[in-house]
Amino acid sequence: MTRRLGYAGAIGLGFAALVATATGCRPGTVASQADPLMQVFDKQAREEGLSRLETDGKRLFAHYCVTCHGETGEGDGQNAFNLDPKPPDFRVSLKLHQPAYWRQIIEAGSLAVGRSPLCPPWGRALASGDVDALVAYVGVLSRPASEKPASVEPASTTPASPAAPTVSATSARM
Amino acid sequence: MNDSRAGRGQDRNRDVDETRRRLLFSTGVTTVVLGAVGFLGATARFLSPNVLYEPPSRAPIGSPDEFPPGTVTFLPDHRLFLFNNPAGFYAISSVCTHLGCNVRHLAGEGFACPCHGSLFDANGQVIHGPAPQPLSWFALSLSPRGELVVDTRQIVQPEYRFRV
Amino acid sequence: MSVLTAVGERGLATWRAVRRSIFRVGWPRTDKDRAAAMISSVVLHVHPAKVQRHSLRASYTLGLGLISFYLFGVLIVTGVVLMLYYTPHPPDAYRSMKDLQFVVTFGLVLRNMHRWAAHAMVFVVFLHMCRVFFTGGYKGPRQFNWVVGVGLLLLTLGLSFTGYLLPWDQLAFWAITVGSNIAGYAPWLGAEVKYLLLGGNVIGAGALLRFYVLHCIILPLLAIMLVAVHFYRVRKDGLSAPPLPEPPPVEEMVAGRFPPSTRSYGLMALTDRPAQPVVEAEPDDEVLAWPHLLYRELLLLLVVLVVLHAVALLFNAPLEEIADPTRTPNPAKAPWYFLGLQELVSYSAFVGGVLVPTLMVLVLVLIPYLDPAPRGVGVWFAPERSWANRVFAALASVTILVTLVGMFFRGPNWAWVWPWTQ
Amino acid sequence: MRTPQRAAVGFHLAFAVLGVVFLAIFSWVFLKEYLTEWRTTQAQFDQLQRRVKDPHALSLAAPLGDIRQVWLPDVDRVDRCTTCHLGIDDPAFATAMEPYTTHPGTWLQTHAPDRFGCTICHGGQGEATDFRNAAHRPIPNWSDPMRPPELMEANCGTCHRERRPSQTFWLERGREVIANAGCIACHDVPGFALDDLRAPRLESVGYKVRPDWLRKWLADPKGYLLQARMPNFRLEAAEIEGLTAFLLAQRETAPLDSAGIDWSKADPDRGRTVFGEARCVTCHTIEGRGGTMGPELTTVGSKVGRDWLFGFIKDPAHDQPGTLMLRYRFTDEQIRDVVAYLTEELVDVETPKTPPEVRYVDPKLVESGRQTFVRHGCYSCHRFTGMMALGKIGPSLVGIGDRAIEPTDFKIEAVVPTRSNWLFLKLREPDRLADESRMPTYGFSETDAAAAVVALLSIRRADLPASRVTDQPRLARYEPQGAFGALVARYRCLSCHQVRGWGGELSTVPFDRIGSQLQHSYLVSYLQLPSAVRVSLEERMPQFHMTREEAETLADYFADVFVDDSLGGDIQLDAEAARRGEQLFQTLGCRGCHIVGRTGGYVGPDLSDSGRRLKPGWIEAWLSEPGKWKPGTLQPNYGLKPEEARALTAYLMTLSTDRSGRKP
Repeated sequence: MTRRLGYAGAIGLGFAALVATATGCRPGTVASQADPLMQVFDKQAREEGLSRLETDGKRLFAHYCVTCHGETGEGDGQNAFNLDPKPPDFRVSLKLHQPAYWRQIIEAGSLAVGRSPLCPPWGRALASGDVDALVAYVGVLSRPASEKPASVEPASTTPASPAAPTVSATSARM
Repeated sequence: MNDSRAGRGQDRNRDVDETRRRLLFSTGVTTVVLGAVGFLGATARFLSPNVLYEPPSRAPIGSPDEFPPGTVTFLPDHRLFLFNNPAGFYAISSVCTHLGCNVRHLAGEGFACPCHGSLFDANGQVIHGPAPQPLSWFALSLSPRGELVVDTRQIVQPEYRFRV
Repeated sequence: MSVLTAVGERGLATWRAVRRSIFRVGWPRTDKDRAAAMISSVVLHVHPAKVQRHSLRASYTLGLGLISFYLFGVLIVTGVVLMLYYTPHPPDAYRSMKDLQFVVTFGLVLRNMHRWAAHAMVFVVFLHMCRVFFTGGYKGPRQFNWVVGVGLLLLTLGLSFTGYLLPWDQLAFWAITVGSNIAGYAPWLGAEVKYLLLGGNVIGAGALLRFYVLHCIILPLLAIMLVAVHFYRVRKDGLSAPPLPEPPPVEEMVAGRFPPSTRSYGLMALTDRPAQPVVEAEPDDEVLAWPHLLYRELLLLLVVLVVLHAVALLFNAPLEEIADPTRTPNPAKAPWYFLGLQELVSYSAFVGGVLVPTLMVLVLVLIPYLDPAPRGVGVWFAPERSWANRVFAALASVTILVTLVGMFFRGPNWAWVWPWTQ
Repeated sequence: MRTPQRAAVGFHLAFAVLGVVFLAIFSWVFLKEYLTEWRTTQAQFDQLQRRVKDPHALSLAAPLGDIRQVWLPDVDRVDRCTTCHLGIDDPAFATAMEPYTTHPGTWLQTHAPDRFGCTICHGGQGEATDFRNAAHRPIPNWSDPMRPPELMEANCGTCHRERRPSQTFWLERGREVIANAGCIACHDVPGFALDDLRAPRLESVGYKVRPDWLRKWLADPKGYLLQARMPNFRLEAAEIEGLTAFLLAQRETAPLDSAGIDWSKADPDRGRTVFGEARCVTCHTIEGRGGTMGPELTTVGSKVGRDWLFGFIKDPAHDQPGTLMLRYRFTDEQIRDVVAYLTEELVDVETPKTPPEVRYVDPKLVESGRQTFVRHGCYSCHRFTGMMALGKIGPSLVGIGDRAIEPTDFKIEAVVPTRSNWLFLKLREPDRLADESRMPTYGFSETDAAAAVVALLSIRRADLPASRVTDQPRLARYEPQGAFGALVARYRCLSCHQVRGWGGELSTVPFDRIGSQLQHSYLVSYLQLPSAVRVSLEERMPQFHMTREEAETLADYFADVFVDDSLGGDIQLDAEAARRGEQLFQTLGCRGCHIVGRTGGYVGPDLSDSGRRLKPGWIEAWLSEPGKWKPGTLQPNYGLKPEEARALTAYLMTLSTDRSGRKP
């Protein structure tokens, strides 16, 4: 009697072993898989290295500002040689002031801060979000590619008080 | 002699055996009872839903100019009447405080409940019938996108007027 | 003081009267009480007052019938509770599954228990059938009970099959598509049955509703009724046990000596017999059901609950994407217990879909009538029934093997694949 | 020995042990339920909230301890993300760490969470209440894990179906790529129409092209011209022979006869000046310079026959009815010289001057060419008579954003089996996919292909209710009739200009209100002899050699029909205002962008002649609110007061180059 029970036990164990091996061997993790599309996006993001706000700023800068200020903001735009005074080189000029000063120029025009009237006011044409984007992107331009994003050091000179521009000064230059 | 000692030994064994038996049995029973109570508690907790698929109590009901001045609009899915008179907007619930039927608005006079005949005046106060309390008024506000928002959980006094 | 004690006594008396009215036999202290307690209780009278010691031994019955009953009980409880959150309309069905998984308190545990209990029940019922066969339980007075058992097996498969569709995810949808198409192969009424089963030609809202009603009302009711018959039979035919050394001739029944207890006591109320059992009674191969049988049942229940809870906590029931009739997963497999059939169907539709299932059911039903000789009852693999055992063992192993192949050795396009390479 | 009627102690022991184990496991169930991830997250948030917020704000804060849900029945979504992301629309948590930080940017103002939820943009599993199941990272059995910002733009595209949705770099670019590549020809692509398609009719190409050019072109279009719109069909040599024979046999309408032309007198130099004056470079590219609306002409001499070219320039619509090219009013001599210039100067040095002589063409070859033409679906772009009824050769792309991808769809090598990868490889390297691809190779750049994938992913199967979808308005076709219509058809004005959005995109001057902007007399002279108003632009108004009557018909129609009453008003312009205007002109630095006289910037139009060119009503309206008339214009809004605008208008009206062309 016990011998027969042995048979049943053997069969049962055999099946159990078969099931265990089959379920046990789940496939290991697949070799690292390529993701071609994400590589394109990462490459694009790395090349640009811009945040979303700065990318919007770049799009707006290309539309409104590049003709005078140039692609890299050095003031070498297509229309720059017609202008007197020439547009400043951002990598130098922007370091002297706070972003709030840049924002004031963008919104109220360069005339409002006592500089030449050649950079018109964009405050009414652009939404506040767009101005933020432009300020952010201009910040990027003020840092040459080599330099790591420098924290904006406090400006030495206080921004010039927006005194009413005297007519004679500008007409003489014209 | 031996028997007695053995006998007494057996008696002591039997007593020890008895207490151990009773102790184990009672632990078993208590755990099972606790398990059963736990299960009933769990089932009760399981039955009360954690999320509701119902329209939220705070919801936009449309922009102010959808409700021209001097009109009364019944909003079925929020179950309220929206009034726009010179003093401003105000919303009165259409749920009868007696047994929850939708009251009808009688132009100019007030509200009448079709189920058990409760009558309310223009401000929702009970005039006649079984309704225990007046109709409730809901707070109104303006969403950043310029839409009127009603909050059916925030009850306000009948003097409430919301000016846009 | 006396008022208090008086009130106390009356209170106690009424309490005792109330309790007595509920439990006719209090906590049994004497053998007679133990036997009376068994007979008088509506639940417990399923068991005879005294039971063969042999049939109590775990190695004999392995408690499989009882386990499947417990699983059935758990399924009913968790099933009813889950019904409160389930809507049998396709998009909402899947949403209620997600709600159960993420939002409903204890929802996930209950769903897991329901799922794993269902799978376990199908397997345990199969093992129980094998055990009954190998111990000759189908012989003698128990032939019809075996047939009822086969009925219960089919009902279990039906319950599991209909329940498989309810989550309405890809796994469910395509498993049932495959399963119902297998049914479609049956000649004459196959297509008709499939049409009625699905409430149409394709699995849609109609099919889900029909499966829901079958799964929650029709099949469980049938199952409960058959279980009742099954228990009644077990109670009347007595638990199968090996024959005693010298079975007394039948005509001696009247002489007041009770026959060897291959049968249990009749239902006639216990006459007031002497405290000591009848001297000529057989050597003590019988014990009172209370507490021995009940204790074993209680422990087994606890074991089942513990194991089930543990499994429900450790492993989540699968829930794939929502059913998409346009996209067939590769491979689309029927529920695991039908994979044997699907494997056969992949060889030849008629053989796998029609011939084998009908033959299996027929053979199963007719077994007790094909092999009526009352030999070798109550002993595992009794030599007297060696041929029957060998045939049945062969059939069972083939079924298990084919199911395992279907489960693990079939990959995309139903092609052969070694599981470890998957 | 009587069997003991009492159960053995072993049972009691087992009973007790099992009871305890059962209780332990049962309490584990409770624990697992009450120590869920989101409860601990909310507890941490509570501590953070107490630190960040003042007591008053705290009292207003919503109670914690339960699951928060946004239910959107119209798009059948349930989002429970805010159960953990508790500070998402609360500015107080701008600097808090994840998951409590406020949502960046202004997105939540335009997409309020209670109306949009989160997964409608981000993807992921909204129903989940724990990190892993919410599919922050891909998980099995959920096909829409959370998306990186670039792929999120595809979700923008599902609702924003206009061609250029704002702030979506990849989606906008992708839709442009799809429009230019002409996918609509072979596939049903929702949101794109057949008239985006530009491909020449081939019914009489037999007269046009030389066989040697045709073979080279069919073999590798982009080899001949990098920006070619035609993809490479990877044709075998036999197919190319067949197609060449079939195409050269197409001689349905003969070109206008040039028999009477005396080619010996043709002078390429005079041809070059006529070519320059006609501003052909506005639409055609030569050595990389010029517009891309027309075919590239660097080596046109070794591509087309001289007689065909003469007939085409004489009347382009005769050979290509739907062409965008206008019909100049050249004399035959002028055409002869231009053709001479084209066929002698603009040639490919290597190819022989005279095309190989085609002696006998085997009809079987022509028939096999026709079958190749049909098999590859060439009729999809090159609409061919007799093949109009044939269906689209490619599968419909409706619901491509929901297409299910199995790992078996990729060849064995390891690529993450996502839908976006499958689409990307389909466009870039179809041979890395399992099923053989019949799609021709378009040679998309990596970024173009990625952008196209984003645009394709935005096309979902489930149709959204109208309240959820924004789309650009259906442009009304504008086909003028009568004399004006004939002129517009002849000179193809709508190839560059637009009327209420309908037309080309080359010119920045729509006709909508041209009658109220430009003076009639200026229009008449300008149409006959256009002078560069914007010096810096490459694309300028071509010289049509239009007759005066034609110019006047056009100018009259403009003056009568394309007017805007709000600009009408006659304005008194006195010298005093003009003086103040001139002073304002200086202070505002208008000369930085506009030329007045000889100096000034190139950004805006030349104002030296605005007195004779513009109407005062328009100048004043334009200066006060440029953005209103032309959104996105570079003309700044100085916030001029009405009298300042009036003064500037007065000053500008004084500026004019009198008859002798002398500048002030």
